[in-house]
Amino acid sequence: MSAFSNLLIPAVLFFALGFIARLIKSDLRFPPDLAKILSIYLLVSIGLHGGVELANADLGAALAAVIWALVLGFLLPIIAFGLLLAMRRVEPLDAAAIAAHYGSVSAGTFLTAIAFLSSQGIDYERYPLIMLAVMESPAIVVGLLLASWSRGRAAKASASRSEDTGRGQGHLGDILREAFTNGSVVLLIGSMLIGAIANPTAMESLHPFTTDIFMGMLCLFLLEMGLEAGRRFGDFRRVGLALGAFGLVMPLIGGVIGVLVGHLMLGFGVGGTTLVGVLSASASYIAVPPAMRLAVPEANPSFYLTLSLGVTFPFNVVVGIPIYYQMALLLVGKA
Amino acid sequence: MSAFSNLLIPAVLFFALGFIARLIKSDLRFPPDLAKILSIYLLVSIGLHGGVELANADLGAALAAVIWALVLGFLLPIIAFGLLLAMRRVEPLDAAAIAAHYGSVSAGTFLTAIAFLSSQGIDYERYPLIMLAVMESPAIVVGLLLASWSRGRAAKASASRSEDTGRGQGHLGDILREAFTNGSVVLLIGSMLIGAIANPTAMESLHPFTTDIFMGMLCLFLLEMGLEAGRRFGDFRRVGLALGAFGLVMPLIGGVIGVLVGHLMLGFGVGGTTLVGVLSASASYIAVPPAMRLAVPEANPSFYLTLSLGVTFPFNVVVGIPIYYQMALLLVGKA
Amino acid sequence: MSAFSNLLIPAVLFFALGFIARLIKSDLRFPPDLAKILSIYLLVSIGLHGGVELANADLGAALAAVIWALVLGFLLPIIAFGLLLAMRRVEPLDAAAIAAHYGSVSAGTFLTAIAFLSSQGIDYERYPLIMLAVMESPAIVVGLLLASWSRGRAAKASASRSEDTGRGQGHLGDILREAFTNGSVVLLIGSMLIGAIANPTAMESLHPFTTDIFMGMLCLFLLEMGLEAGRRFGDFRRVGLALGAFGLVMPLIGGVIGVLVGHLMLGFGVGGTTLVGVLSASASYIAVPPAMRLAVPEANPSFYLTLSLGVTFPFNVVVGIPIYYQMALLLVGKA
Amino acid sequence: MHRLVPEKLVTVITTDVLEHRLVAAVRRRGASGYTLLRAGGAGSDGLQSGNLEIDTNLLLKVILPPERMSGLLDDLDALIGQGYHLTVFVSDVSVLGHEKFERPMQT
Amino acid sequence: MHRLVPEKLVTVITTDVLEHRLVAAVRRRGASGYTLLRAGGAGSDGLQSGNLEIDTNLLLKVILPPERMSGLLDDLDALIGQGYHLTVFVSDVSVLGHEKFERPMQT
Amino acid sequence: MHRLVPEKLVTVITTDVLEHRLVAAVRRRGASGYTLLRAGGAGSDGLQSGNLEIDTNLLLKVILPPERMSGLLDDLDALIGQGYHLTVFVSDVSVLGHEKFERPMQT
Ligand SMILES: Nc1ncnc2c1ncn2[C@@H]1O[C@H](COP(=O)(O)O)[C@@H](O)[C@H]1O
Ligand SMILES: Nc1ncnc2c1ncn2[C@@H]1O[C@H](COP(=O)(O)O)[C@@H](O)[C@H]1O
Ligand SMILES: Nc1ncnc2c1ncn2[C@@H]1O[C@H](COP(=O)(O)O)[C@@H](O)[C@H]1O
Ligand code: NA
Ligand code: NA
Ligand code: NA
Repeated sequence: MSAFSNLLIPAVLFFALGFIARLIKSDLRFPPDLAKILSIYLLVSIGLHGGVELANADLGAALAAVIWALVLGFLLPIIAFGLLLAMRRVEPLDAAAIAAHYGSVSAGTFLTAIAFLSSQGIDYERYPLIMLAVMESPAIVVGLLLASWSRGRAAKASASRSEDTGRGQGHLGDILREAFTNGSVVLLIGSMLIGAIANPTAMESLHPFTTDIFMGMLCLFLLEMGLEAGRRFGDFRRVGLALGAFGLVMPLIGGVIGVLVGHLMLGFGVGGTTLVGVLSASASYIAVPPAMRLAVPEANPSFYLTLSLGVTFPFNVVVGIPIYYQMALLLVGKA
Repeated sequence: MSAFSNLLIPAVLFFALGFIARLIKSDLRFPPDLAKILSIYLLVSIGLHGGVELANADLGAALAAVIWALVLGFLLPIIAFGLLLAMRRVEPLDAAAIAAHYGSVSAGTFLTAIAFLSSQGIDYERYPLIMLAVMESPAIVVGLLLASWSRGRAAKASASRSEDTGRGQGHLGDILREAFTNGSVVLLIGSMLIGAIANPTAMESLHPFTTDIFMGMLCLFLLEMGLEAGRRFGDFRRVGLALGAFGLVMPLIGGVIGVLVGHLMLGFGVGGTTLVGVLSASASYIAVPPAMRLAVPEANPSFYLTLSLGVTFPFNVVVGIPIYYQMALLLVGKA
Repeated sequence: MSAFSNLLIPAVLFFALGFIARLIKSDLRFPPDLAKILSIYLLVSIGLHGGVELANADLGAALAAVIWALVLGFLLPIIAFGLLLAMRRVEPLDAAAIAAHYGSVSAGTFLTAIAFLSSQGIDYERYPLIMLAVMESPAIVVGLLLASWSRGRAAKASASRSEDTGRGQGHLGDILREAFTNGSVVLLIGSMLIGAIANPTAMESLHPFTTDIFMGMLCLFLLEMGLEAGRRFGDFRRVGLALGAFGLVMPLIGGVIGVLVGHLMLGFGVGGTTLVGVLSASASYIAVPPAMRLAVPEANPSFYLTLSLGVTFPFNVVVGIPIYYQMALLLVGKA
Repeated sequence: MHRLVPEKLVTVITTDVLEHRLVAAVRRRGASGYTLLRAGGAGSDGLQSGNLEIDTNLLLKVILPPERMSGLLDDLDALIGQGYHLTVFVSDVSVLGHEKFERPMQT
Repeated sequence: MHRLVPEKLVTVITTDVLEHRLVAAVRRRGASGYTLLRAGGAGSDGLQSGNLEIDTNLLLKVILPPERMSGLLDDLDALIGQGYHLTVFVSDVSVLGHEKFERPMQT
Repeated sequence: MHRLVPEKLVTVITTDVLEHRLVAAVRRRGASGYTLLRAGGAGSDGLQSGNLEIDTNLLLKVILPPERMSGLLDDLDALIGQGYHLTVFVSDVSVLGHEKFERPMQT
């Protein structure tokens, strides 16, 4: 029932429209800048929103959320990496790059989840918003460590090409700095700070911009994401069935872990628990891909972009969110 | 009186501003993506709007509107083609390409007409919105048939270059598919479906985006269209006076036919009748030009773009709409 | 106190965010078209706003505002030019180009000042809006005259390269026309006219677009300006300390003159007086740079862009506005 | 300079309506990749302001081994024969790492 | 390969403020068309981030018969002489359907 | 034609994530400037639609005196050696006002 009503959320329907447009080979396309503009708008708006609400938040609870966000950000990529190595379908460096994506988060999925909760009339805690900001980057660090470990092993295996080991390391400091000064991280955290410290009357004058037109902007964004997902979906075959399955199983694993953390560790209600599930289940397509392109150039971007954008994102938006919600309902036990 | 007050509608004034800016050779220009963004916004918004209202529409009346839209979409290009052949100023293939434009519609003109009706406090039926979506593509098919017929005749005349006949036909299926999966058609019909099936509370949350800021977006769009029309207007000379006159006469013919269909066949009131007049009178500059570029490459785009954007669009926006409204008034007979 | 609360205006905070993002070398960047789109939006919105209010304005007062705007536009560049020549750090042609920028205005600074006044709950006269439109261009004319004078002097000094004197003059008419048909001038004045003559009910339907979402758009614009200012700030060294100091002193001189004109000549209250101070203090980065690129190609754009965008704009937004406000308070004498 | 290997660069400028067909031809002819840019311009086909969906040009660049170029030019010639307006030119370039240009894109 | 005819390609990179003048020169010199792209960059004129109306570059490409090139270069030289910052270079290209490059644009 | 001087034009096409590194290399190697364009495309690195921040290409053009080119190519080679996907090619061009290409950018 709720899975069905999820499909009646305009944002999800626009995602489907974009996806279908690509399947029927429509020439519908967005001008290159539009998706970038929409994502700037969305990050600024959720940042401001989060900031206002968190200004009045409980410091202890906020701290707990930050710590658990870090734990998830470090833990999830390691699970993903183990799974991928066990599957033996991709090189270790590819596995490291893919793993990093699953430790980070997707703002688009998170926002769709919020639209889903609102349409169900379910309230949610605001702390997941900080977690969204916090979880963008740590997984990048884990990805780098995993890549570095993989390179070390490869170098041992073929001690001849020792030059290899030095590859990504000369710039490690650079890359870490880049992970934490990534545009979307700066935009999200910066807007949050602004929302927290700015003059409240002035903040109110931003309401029509950040809130009233928000859903419409999200719809356009998901329309474009549908187009992109549709485009990537064609690469599914190339990625292979096994790897494709990883793109479906990993979010479920993440979702379960997230829901458990959300309720048992952070004590959230159904709404907040669902959101932590969604954060853990979602895979980044904003902050992590460029970081991996820079830091693990040996990994094939087709793998991680297809998985994150073409498989996991559509899965979460259409099927995953209602599932994590059902899990949260079960766990919190208040229907 | 009403012609004058038409000129006091901000959207029309912005059109004039763009036109004048070009005439005085201002360096005012829009970044390339803005017009594309605005047209995506407008199509999505009118689609959603239409969908919501049509979800509650009378099926029989809706069907009648669809059928008459098809009739107009097939009839008008044939009239236009005949007229153009009779004028003997352009090659038959050019005539076919131009004719297709006049069987299709201009969303910008339609929206200006709605702004005009609203400013006059006149209510209108919602069925013309479906007609807008339906009429985008059929004229393309007629254009292709006319082009194919012209090629056949040319081939008979000079039987030597028989290769010619095969030209556009190898891809006919492709081109038809492209006509009906054209980006703007998919966007408009997709948004309509979404508006019709989406959760009504969720749809309400889109209201500020799709409705409140709509007029402003339309103003910016018409400003850009004014710039483009002004740019094309200079090509008027090149097109020739006779062809230019066609760009003024054809919308009047279309307007009369549309108004008759709107009232006599569909039984609309003054508002709806005006809108059907506007649909028939307007010429496409979104879906048809790329289709003709693909399918009738022998035709000169300067002809159809200058006529559609540089002559008929300004004529309709500034003079035509009040005329069709007066005709509707006369016909419906309720001042 | 007020200087501090200025820093709590979201728009100013977003400016700081952009600036800091650049300092910490974040890869945050705007798609190229976004800044252009935002500036089109802002000019149209303030134009419409101004037009509506000025339709009901007192003609005498409006005329006085126009005349004093012209006086400031002619006077300020001459002061700036004298100062720069006295400093002997740049060539006369560079001095002419820089001077022109200080006689013109910055819409971004002006809007930040309005946000500042609103956040303080201070009312202001609407006439400075006309002054904003009027002051865009005249300084360009003065800049051209100063450049021409400099070229004449240089030619006399080295009578050998007489060809030099003819440089910018062949196109003087062209350049003047371009100054007054500059895109931003046409947009601002055109929107003002539309706001003044358009149907009032129709204008009301534009309110959500031009007013409700305005502050948010301004925030995004200032975020981008912060990025650009941060980028230019690095060129500060190259420009030299002395020239940098000019970028701080000149707005203070302009501010004092503007505040005096605003209260003593135009009889404005604290709000209006502050705004005239801001207009005089601010330096153009929209209309003047392209005009100087065209008309004084010998001048180095790094100088005027760094000064205007990298020094004076941040100074005014963060420190200058509260200072001019304090000066207005002192002068008008009503705390 | 021994690492620079001569190769052919084919550039096509035309309306972006043809994007799918051009990319399909490039893939079919075994190029290792292609690069697309949006452009404006003017020619026998009139002005392309680049502002509307309907008057934007694309500029396509393809580097490919000389022996595959001829096939691609055939395709482009065929399009021109059908009446499409294409500006096509070939330049001599020297590439770094020429092996990569030998490997066709996966499809 | 007999269908490829050698021609000259002139490329100009400069601030987009000069667009009208460059296009006017290209038309005057009888080119059959031109192609315009927006660009960023840096040079003696400082950084052009491409983000603001005031610091965007344009890149203009014109193919024209060698005998008309000289006139266009004169115009570009004149602009440089007036102090404008232009990056201009000429490349040898081989065009498909060279006749089209002989026909000046209509004005 | 005496005013046209032969020079080398290096073109690099790659993901725009590398922008900072490429520009740094260009500056270090003493080029007088550079030009940057946004692009889409496809290659061994997969499809770059140009629509998302994460799959946009850049096209970098640098004209520089032949004796400085080698150093720049070394840097580009090093990046390729590290696993980055770069399409690099060099063309012969003739520039107007060649002195300007001798003067490195100020840093
Ligand atoms: N002589 C030329 N030099 C550079 N680009 C050209 C030239 N002629 C045509 N073009 C480009 O090719 C497109 C198609 O030209 P055409 O085939 O003449 O309609 C034009 O829109 C221009 O962008
Ligand atoms: N050496 C170069 N290589 C490539 N592009 C250049 C070079 N020098 C300058 N440019 C381009 O030409 C524009 C004007 O350069 P300039 O004339 O040096 O100010 C710059 O903004 C760059 O886009
Ligand atoms: N053969 C080619 N011709 C033109 N551009 C190419 C070619 N191969 C690759 N590219 C461009 O270079 C980028 C990187 O290619 P690659 O190194 O193959 O991943 C691609 O996204 C294309 O834009
Ligand atoms: Na995750
Ligand atoms: Na019609
Ligand atoms: Na000023």
